Amino acid sequence: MSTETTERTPINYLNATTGWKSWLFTTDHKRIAVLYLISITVFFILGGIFASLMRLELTTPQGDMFSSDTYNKLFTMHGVVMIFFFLIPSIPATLGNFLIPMMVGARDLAFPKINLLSWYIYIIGGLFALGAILAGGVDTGWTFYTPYSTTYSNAYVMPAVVGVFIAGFSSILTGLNFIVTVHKMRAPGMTWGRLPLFVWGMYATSLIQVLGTPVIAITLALVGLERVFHVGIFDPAIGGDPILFQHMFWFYSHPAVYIMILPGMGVISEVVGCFSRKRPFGYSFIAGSSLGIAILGFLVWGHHMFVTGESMYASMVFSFLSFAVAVPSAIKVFNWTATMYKGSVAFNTPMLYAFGFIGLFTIGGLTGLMLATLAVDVHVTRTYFVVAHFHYVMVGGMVMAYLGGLHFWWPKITGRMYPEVWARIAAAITFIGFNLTFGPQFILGYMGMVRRYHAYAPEFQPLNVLSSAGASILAVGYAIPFVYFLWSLTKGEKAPANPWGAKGLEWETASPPPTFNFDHTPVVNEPAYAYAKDEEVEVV
Amino acid sequence: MPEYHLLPAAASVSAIQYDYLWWYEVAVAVIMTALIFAAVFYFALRYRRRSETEIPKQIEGSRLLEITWSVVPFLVMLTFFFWGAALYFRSQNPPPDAMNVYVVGKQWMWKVQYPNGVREINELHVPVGRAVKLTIASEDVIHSFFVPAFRLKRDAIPGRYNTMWFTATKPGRYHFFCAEYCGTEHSGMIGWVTVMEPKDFQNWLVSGGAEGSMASQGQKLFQQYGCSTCHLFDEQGRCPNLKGMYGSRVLLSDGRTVVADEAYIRESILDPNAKIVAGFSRDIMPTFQGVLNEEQVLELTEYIKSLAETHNGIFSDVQTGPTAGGGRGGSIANAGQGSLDTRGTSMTNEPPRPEANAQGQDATQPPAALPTSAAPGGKK
Amino acid sequence: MNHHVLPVRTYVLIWLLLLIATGTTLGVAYIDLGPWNIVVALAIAFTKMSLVVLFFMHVKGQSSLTKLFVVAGFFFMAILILITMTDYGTRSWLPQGRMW
Amino acid sequence: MSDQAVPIEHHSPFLQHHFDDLNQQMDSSTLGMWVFLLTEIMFFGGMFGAYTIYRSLYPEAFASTSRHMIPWLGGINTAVLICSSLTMALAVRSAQIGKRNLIRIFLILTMIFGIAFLGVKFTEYYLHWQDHLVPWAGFQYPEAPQYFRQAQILFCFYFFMTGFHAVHMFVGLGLLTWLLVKNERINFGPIYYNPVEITGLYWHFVDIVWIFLFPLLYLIGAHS
Repeated sequence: MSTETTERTPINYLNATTGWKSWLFTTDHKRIAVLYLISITVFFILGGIFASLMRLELTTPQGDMFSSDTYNKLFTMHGVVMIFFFLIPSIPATLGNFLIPMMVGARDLAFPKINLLSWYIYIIGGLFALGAILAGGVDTGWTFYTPYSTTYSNAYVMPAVVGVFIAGFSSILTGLNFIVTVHKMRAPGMTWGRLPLFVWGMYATSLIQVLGTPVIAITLALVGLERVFHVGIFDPAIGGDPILFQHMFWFYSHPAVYIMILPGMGVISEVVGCFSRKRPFGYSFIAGSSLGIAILGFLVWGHHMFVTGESMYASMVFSFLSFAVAVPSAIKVFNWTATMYKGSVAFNTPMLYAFGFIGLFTIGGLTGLMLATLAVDVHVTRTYFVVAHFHYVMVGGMVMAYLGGLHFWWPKITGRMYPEVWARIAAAITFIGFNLTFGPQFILGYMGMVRRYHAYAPEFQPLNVLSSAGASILAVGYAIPFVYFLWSLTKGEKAPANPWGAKGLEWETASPPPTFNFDHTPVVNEPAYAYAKDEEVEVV
Repeated sequence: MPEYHLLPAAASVSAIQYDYLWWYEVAVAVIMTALIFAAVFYFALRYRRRSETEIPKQIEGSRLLEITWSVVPFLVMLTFFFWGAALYFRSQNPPPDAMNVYVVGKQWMWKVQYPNGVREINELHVPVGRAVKLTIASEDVIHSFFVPAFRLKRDAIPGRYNTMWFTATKPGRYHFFCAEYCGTEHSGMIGWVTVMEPKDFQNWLVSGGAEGSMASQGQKLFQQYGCSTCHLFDEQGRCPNLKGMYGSRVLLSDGRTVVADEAYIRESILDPNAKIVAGFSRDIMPTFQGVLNEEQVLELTEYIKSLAETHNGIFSDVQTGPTAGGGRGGSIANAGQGSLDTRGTSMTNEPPRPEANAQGQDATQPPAALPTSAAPGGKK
Repeated sequence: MNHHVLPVRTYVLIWLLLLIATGTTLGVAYIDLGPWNIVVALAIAFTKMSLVVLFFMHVKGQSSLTKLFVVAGFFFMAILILITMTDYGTRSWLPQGRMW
Repeated sequence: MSDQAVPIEHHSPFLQHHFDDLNQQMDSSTLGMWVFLLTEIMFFGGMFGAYTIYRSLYPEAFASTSRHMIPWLGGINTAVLICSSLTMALAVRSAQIGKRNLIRIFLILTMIFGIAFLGVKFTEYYLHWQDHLVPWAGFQYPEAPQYFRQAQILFCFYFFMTGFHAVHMFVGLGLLTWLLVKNERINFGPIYYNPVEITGLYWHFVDIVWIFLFPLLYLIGAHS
């Protein structure tokens, strides 16, 4: 990093100490965030390669490129890597780690050593997952449904299950750290009502991580034990119920969707406010809806099981509650839109990603309503409709927000500006490529194309070719930022402390920040997002 | 080569009903998306930054607006909920005169059996205009029976029955798929539903080369396994009289009442002590868990059902009680067809029907090796 | 902050109560109360847990935040168990005609 | 809470650099442990939930396993754990008032009770193994063959739940050893005792888990 200019660069967290030990044994939340950033990028590329290979195979209806066994392993490892090793840690472990202490005005997270430990746990879990991949792969699907995963699969299920189990504790410890930090480490004057909306989103996320992850841990532990001992509580041969596994699995894995999306919503709240130069419309409703999503999100998992033979009365309850959880998400979308009303809207790259997020998340959310509708779900569940739906939320929503947030705080993290023109081009390419990739999959799903199919009926080919073509555009859209971010580390323009004119404590310290974030403990004496003086705020 | 349609054929009553709901939801979604996109574009352009120093007037928010855009979408969503739930409820509730077909999924084929004994693999023939009830089971992992043209799917879960019903409306051939990932050849676990005119269907069914109806196969098993020594028909034996039992309400020894449906019969075969009929003692009947495979249980079930019938004929399985087993799987208490024990048991003695082999999965599984040690104690 | 030190007497008293409750659990288990056996056993277990949480773990006298987290734990565990039970509890309900 | 600006205390050797004062540090570590216990509740909650469902499905099969449990051993173990909780609580109290010798005595007593518990537990495992009640090691159930299958589910629960509990006991013993060493180097006292306090929280939680496991696993069908 920019060590050649140490004479003129003030001491910051990047150049305060040098050598690999100063990174691998650091307890600085900012350096740990950078470690996470590098490792999740590796996993993102890995998962992306699996996805590209799948899209390549699906250009023809015959399974002619890979054997069906290889294809099954590809989609499983794509899912496992992307969900457990990219999406779950993405924003929390990088931007969250980097920003939360600064946003609340603290010198570090409450437990810096535990923070470092969680990175090592994540890496160990990741190594197990990589081991499973290198040994020959897993073919259970990321959902590890029993009895296939416990009894029938001949693949390397154990290392993958152990890897996910271990990585779960990294997620738990990160969430624990954030909760305690937000409760106990806020700077003087930083009341709950003055917290940035990103912190609210992260706090809600952390609650889910802490409450949900242990359940997937024990569930996967039980699967692992059943696989080792050839007998266990999900085994139909002794009266066990495979559906119970699904209940326990989705008790975590549905809220896990909100682990993935809530931080993204937090980023968008920051970005939209900054580039409209306005306090986000309905601050308290955006903040409250994050908590609402976190709690209601725990009540809806059964909507993944409408066709399994779950009791129809339970299904109706789950369907109803699923509609209820859509309300807080809708509130956020409306509030972001309303924030721009009478604002001062600038079209910087983070804002372009935010536009993309709002549009794609709206589509992802509305198709989610169709999946929550009992009768419609019966037809479209387990088809490409579902694939398209959750990619609109996860990739169209979460990855867009992640990239937007990365651009937004890149000057703060590295002290360098990214090239604006290239970044805008990349954002546009990503948006187009994304819609081309996943838009056709909605239609494919309604036509009846089942997911996880290695070969498919020929009538589905044209839309699959379109989708694969879109995927290659999307890959270009992701490759461009990768290149210019690396380029900007040395060649990028030096960033000022607050390049966007944004509000928030993280913008009041240098870019990059000093090791302990602030030279003096900040004292907060104005509301959040005070772009104008108090008396100029209009209450509608 | 197939024609390219952007929509699947709608070939059942429910498919048409579902499509109405679907298009309603699509319309709402398109309108909502258009509104959001329009607002974002309009605000972004209309209020674009004109000078680097401008500070717009700040707006705190509006409680009225927040309540409006929470409540109104929720009311719209309630219409989704009630409409969808009503259709779903109906799909779980087969009419009493539905024709029964049994579908068993195993890695990686669908085995279909009709009450008169006709069997096919990866093929399903049904008549137009008549309600058909599929009873779906699995011999190994979870599968899912999915017919896009009927807009229906239902999982095949090891250890229990699920049901699904439909009334086909248009003759033709439609794909069905396995929709739950089930292992290596998951994408090959597909087949065809052939919807036929009732007359053609009758001809097809009679010429199906059945080796005896399911019920008669079940009757043989009933003798072979010695069930008939205790379950007497004319006098009271050591075990309940099964004549007329199917579909009736049965009083249990613990005071509960259950409807004797397929799930109950299955449970009683595999786990006899689970629900003891009032007046009989436990531990008399051995379990047939691991002794009978999934199809044999179905045949016995069909036989016991036939004992309740009032008239004869191919489709005489009129249910006398309330719509038994409708829409729910067997309770998990009857879980138990041992996926471990029965792996490899299959219809190996059944050559696939010529037209049934279209999708390629031939039945080359190892021959059935029925473990008999799993029925400890008890006498038959 | 609580640097409040409880007297040894309190700890010993709680300890005695816990031992008595354990004996009661064991004794009651041998009396046939039908479905009430499990209810009584769990009621005693909850009482014991409350004693441990309130006194040994010092939640009595802690901030309401700690109490909130304790309650949240049991709340979400109850959600996990009870909502899953709604599936198992209603699987055998027969549909009765048309709903709407 | 940090509602007013607090000058950084540089004098306390126990204060970590990123905290403002010892109160904040203590509050944070206590809250952190409670949040961790929240995850532990959900971890065991998953198993308790699955247990509840199977028990409601197979009440008689579950009850039939009672004849193989040894309630008085379980009862003794419960009492042993309660005693260890008392000594742990007293160790925390000794730390609060800064009595190093008392801390040492009570920590050692706690560990002795903990080891005794594990000894009894593994004796029980050995007896079950001799009785062929381990589902993955030649399970036999001749007394009630009709429950041969479903009884295995209960024994799976029995070994998994008590096994995970025993793992937690081992972790607790490790923490106590660490405290014992720390106690010789550091003066625990009114100003700084949170390591003892949060280890105590953990130990009591493990005790609570057992308080539920005992009636749920040992006493299902004792009355019949």
